[in-house]
Amino acid sequence: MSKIALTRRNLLKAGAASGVALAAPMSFVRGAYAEEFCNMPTGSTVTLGFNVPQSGPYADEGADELRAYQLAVKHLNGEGDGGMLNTFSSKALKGNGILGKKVEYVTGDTQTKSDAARASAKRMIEKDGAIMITGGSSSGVAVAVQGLCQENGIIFMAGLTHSNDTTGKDKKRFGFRHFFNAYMSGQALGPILAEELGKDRTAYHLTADYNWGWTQEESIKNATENLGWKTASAVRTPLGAGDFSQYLTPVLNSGADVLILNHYGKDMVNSLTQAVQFGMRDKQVNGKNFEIVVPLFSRLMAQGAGDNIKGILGTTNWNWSLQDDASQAFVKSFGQEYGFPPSQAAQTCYVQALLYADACERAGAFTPPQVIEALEGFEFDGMGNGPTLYRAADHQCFKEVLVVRGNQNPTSQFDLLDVVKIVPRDQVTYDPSIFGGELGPSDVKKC
Amino acid sequence: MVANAVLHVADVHKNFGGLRALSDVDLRVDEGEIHAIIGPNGAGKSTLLNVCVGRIKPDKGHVVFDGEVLDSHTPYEINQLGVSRVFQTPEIFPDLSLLDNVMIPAFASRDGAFKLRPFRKLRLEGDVRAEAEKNLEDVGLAALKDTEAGSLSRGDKRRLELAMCLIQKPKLLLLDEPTAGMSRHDTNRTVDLLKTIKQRGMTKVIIEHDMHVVFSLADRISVLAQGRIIASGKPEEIKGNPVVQEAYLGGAH
Amino acid sequence: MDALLLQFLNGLDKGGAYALIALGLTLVFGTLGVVNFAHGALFMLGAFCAVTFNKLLTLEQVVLDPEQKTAWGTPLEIRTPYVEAWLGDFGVFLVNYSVPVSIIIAIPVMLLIGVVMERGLIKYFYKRPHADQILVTFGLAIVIQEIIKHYFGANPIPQSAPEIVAGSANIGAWLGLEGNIVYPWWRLVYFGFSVVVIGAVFAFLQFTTYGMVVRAGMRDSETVGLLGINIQKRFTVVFGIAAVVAGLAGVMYTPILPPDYHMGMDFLVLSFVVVVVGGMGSLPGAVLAGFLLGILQSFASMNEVKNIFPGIDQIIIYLVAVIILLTMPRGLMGREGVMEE
Amino acid sequence: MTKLLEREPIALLVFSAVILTMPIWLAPLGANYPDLLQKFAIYGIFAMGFNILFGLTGYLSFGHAAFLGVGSYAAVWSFKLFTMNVLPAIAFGVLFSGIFAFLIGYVSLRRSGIYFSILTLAFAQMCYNLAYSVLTPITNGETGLQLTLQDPRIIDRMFAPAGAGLPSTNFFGILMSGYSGFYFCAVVLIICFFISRRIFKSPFGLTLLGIKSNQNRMGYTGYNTRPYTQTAFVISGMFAGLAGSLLAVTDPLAGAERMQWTASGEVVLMTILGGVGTLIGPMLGAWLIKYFENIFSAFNEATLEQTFSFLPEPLAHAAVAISGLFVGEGWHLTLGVLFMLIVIFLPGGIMEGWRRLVRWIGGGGGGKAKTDSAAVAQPAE
Repeated sequence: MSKIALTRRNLLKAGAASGVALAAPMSFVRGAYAEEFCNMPTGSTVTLGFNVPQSGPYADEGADELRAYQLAVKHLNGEGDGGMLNTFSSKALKGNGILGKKVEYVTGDTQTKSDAARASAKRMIEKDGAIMITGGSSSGVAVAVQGLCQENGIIFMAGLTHSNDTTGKDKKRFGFRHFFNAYMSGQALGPILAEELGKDRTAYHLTADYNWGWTQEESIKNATENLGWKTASAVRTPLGAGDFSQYLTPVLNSGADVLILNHYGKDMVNSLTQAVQFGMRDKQVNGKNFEIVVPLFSRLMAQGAGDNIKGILGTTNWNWSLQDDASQAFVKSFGQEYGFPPSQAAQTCYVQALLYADACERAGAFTPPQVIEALEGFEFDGMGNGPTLYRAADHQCFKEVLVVRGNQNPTSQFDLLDVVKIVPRDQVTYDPSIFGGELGPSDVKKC
Repeated sequence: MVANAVLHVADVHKNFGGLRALSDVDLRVDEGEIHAIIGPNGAGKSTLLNVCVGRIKPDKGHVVFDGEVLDSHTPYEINQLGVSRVFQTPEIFPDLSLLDNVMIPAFASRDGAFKLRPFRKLRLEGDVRAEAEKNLEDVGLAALKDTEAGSLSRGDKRRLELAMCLIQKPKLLLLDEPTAGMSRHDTNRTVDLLKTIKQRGMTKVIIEHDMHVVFSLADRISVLAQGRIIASGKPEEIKGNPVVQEAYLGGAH
Repeated sequence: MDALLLQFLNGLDKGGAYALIALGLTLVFGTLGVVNFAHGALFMLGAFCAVTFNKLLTLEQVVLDPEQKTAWGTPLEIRTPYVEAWLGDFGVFLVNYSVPVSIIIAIPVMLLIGVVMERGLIKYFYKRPHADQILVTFGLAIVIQEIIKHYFGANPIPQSAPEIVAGSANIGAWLGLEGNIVYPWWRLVYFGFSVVVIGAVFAFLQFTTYGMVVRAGMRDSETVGLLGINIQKRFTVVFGIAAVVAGLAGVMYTPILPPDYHMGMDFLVLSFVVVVVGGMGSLPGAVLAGFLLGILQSFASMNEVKNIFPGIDQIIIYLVAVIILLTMPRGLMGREGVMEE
Repeated sequence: MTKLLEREPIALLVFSAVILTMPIWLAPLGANYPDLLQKFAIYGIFAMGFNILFGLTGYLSFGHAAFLGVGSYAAVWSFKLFTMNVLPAIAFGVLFSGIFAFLIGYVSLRRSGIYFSILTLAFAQMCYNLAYSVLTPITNGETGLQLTLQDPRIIDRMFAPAGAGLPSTNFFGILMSGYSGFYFCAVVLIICFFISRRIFKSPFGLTLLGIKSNQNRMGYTGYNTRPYTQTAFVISGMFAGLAGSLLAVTDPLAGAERMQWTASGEVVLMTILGGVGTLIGPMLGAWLIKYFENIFSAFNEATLEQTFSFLPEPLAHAAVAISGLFVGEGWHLTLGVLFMLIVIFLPGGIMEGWRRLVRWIGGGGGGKAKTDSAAVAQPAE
């Protein structure tokens, strides 16, 4: 057996040698010689890769993410008013770039498709020399790009991704998520639902038929059932169904008195709009007012749903109406730059960029394992979410979760969500082992 | 007698909706002869040919070709048995060169209905190419062999189709108005061509309006009117037949 | 029982939408023979007629109030819609009814768009291979989409139905049935509207001489051309009508589906499936197929059905399409020889 | 020159030289990084295979992405279950897509024209919808099928214990990422070019052209056309499966959206853009679309400002504003405009442009008419 292994090793060597020989003529194209790790910044600049959806249904969200990144780059390079750099508890960043190197960036379009997102990330790594990839507006993309980054030894700071899998089953050593997840939504939302709607409720789930939808359905179901709610039915709907009427009609006669929409983006806008048209907001079932709950909210979705969002409960990662200094500082500098307040996607992306830069500063190097070490278990504050922990076990941030309600009397087109409660971090913290998965190694890789 | 009949259309009936297209048609075509079918418009001539090539299945009766009953045969099987047809409106491959147009049927008669040899080089098929060029020459189109067939004149298309049929060396050649729409000059050339092929011993069935063509070519003539064969015989017999004159002059009006 | 009734209503409503979208497509695709991948974009443009009209109506006078500041420190903007300021109650009424009222605007606008599209582009592609038609209309669809995206963003823009039909109708009470049998008013309106539009298109083609010539031209444009009738002009009109029908379908759909720049593409494949299942070149076929697929899709989405065949609601439309096309060679009512090569 | 290219060894040599030197001559265009080069080769194969069906038989399949997806899934499963060596993965990818193509082709080819297109579309959409949702245990749904540390990888385990991280795909030790991955795909592309060229220039290919030109005539000429179209469909499906498995080879992830109708539509557009029925046109179309998708989408305001920094400031602002519409998030617009321009001014796609160029350079010499007709009869290279 060992003999075979030996010959195989030789074969490997020979193969690698011929591979090098093939690639050799190319080495003059990229000066990849003295690199200690992939895309080590050697000049006076460091390049970050902003991989956001620029086309497809989340293009507006992607545009907002990009705005936040551009703002973050400004602040990192010492331009502008500094935003949350002033409130951030870690004072390692000095406004002179990262480790004295000026921050530059490249952008790409994920199209909200795993293939396109990976192609775009690969371009940033292989062509543009990006040392870190960040962004994205869906969990499928986040998991796909995170896997790619793990293979290439590039750090990935996830953008908007809400599925438990990102830092659960599919977590990776090189991947980090600041955004909250479906499980935390359930934990945060459950008690408020019991408080607002009572414990004797029967829920009907409409769930987008893919990974994220399932994890959210499961999380919310568990959280509500623990409070004494019953679940009448959980129905899967095709992604992008457009018209949800055929799934909505059975709801009213199912005995349920709460409809939970595990949809995101366009699906959520459509299903909520149509549910309201079916008169669900003004019905009485089991002697109680029929209610609709949308566990994951965003301001852009609220804009799309218009008046229908009024009074609907849900959770969100962050909202610009928060009154803490950090949020105010961020809203101020974003609003002055672009003329309107940032979305939660913008906030999470801005924070992720800052956190990465800060970790490099604290580690004193760009070397990924050291940066990872600096991020793991990092405890910080002053980023708009209260005291926050980047947990080492699964690279998930633990922080306050906002339970919000669609604003009944908006004062402006952006004032769509009312914060009902800021759920403290302890209440949403969970045992990392419940979702399984393995982080994998943090080896240095060369490109 | 029976042994000599290459084609036997036996008691064929065909209705389209309520319209009777063919009734009790019984036709024998002997080996080597040129058999013309004439008749007024709508008499059922093209339907008869369609029945022979399997485009239409008869309601009743059979078509027997070369001893084989063609009840359940598809058009390509009938062609493989040795029946080729020139259509009334030329059916050629308009996007391909004349040479390709003629080579395709050549491959069909050589390789059968389906033969999978996707990597054989076309360049190595010298024999077929030479044969195709010869056939094009026979119909007087050799100079145009690299042009696209769709750009030919109607008369040339007809001649091309003839070459496509001839290269298959069919036992039976069905010609549906081979000279329709041709100038007098082209018609004569075609008649000459058909006469030369006659020496190859190919059996032919011709549908034709042009009596000049019919009487200069045909060995036997059948007259079809209102889906029935009203007369059949040698050209001179048909010429004087009062029933035929009635059908052409009286029956048509 | 009420579940079945409601699903049947859903089916009719969906079918109405499908039929309406497919009707316009079958006019240009099934009869003019143009593979129009920009049809979805026309549907979307219709929807954005409603959006634009609503935006115009709600154009706001912006006054900066230096006394008050926003959260990011700029002066607060005080906005008042011009229409309400100038027209008072009538302005409020207009805003409320902006979706149905925008039909009046959408008809000429879509007609113009259709005619310009046909005269400027499609006209040159009647005789070109289908492949070229696909490429040019797909390119056009992308361009239209991107223009809309540039001006309106990618996020859906909600449109509300007039208040009077915003809620739902208690159908159970009408029929004397127990239980919660309610159905949104607007969907009933949409169904009625689709029936009216379909009827109008049929009536136009059936009973006007103009329509008769068009129908004849669809079957055999050469012959009609020989008769000295300018069939080209009629084709332009047909294209215009198709654009109007698609646009109207879009306008009236906005309260159900908040429109975004991509909604056309989402309906494109579906509308092709409906047209082909109905049979190429058949207007009644397209309508029939629209309703058939709509109703089957509704029933397939019932939990009782999904429990037996998981995921059936995801594929029902395509499954039915396959079954119909395999059992009926030319779809439900297709004509021989139309786009069979 | 065209004459010389007609000869097989020379055509192959020139083609190979052009493909293998892509990293050099694409450098000025900014497209010389491994991932895009791999995509060029892979989508080249996909489009070339699609063209065997559409270009030769005229049957327009609107569901070819299904075979791409099946090939990817089969390859990733081979990586998960057996070995990280790419040969079995490619074999499985081609085999399974071939089986799928046989079945879908068998049913769909009962109809022709638009009815055929819609049948293939329906099958592909069913594959996509199911892969995204109900079949998640096999396809891992939205996230896409990925390698995990828990995969059995039976054959690899027989030789060596599992490492700490995820293993990489390899061809007997040569890693399939980066440039070596590109060269591997390039060699496969050259082989595919050879196969495709042979098919084009065989009696089989001529028969397929006959079917495209006049299927009716083929019947009366003695051809049983179904097995021919069926074979073309399967070959073309296997090309797609090969492309799909190569996608997995260079990047071991298979997502369901690879099977969506937009992906099927993309290969149709690539083929038409390049030139239907020409040997390398579809590949050029694929390159063009992939180039726009990857390079044009990458421009942002900062890069534009850099590009136009040589202009005086107001001019530079205007230039940035205008060009900004067409790049970055506006890259779709550029693509749409390009589609329209090409089809309006170059009916016949890029290859038509090439032909016109050759004719223009060759001047209006005596051979003009002849090469013209030859180009029509024998699809040019």
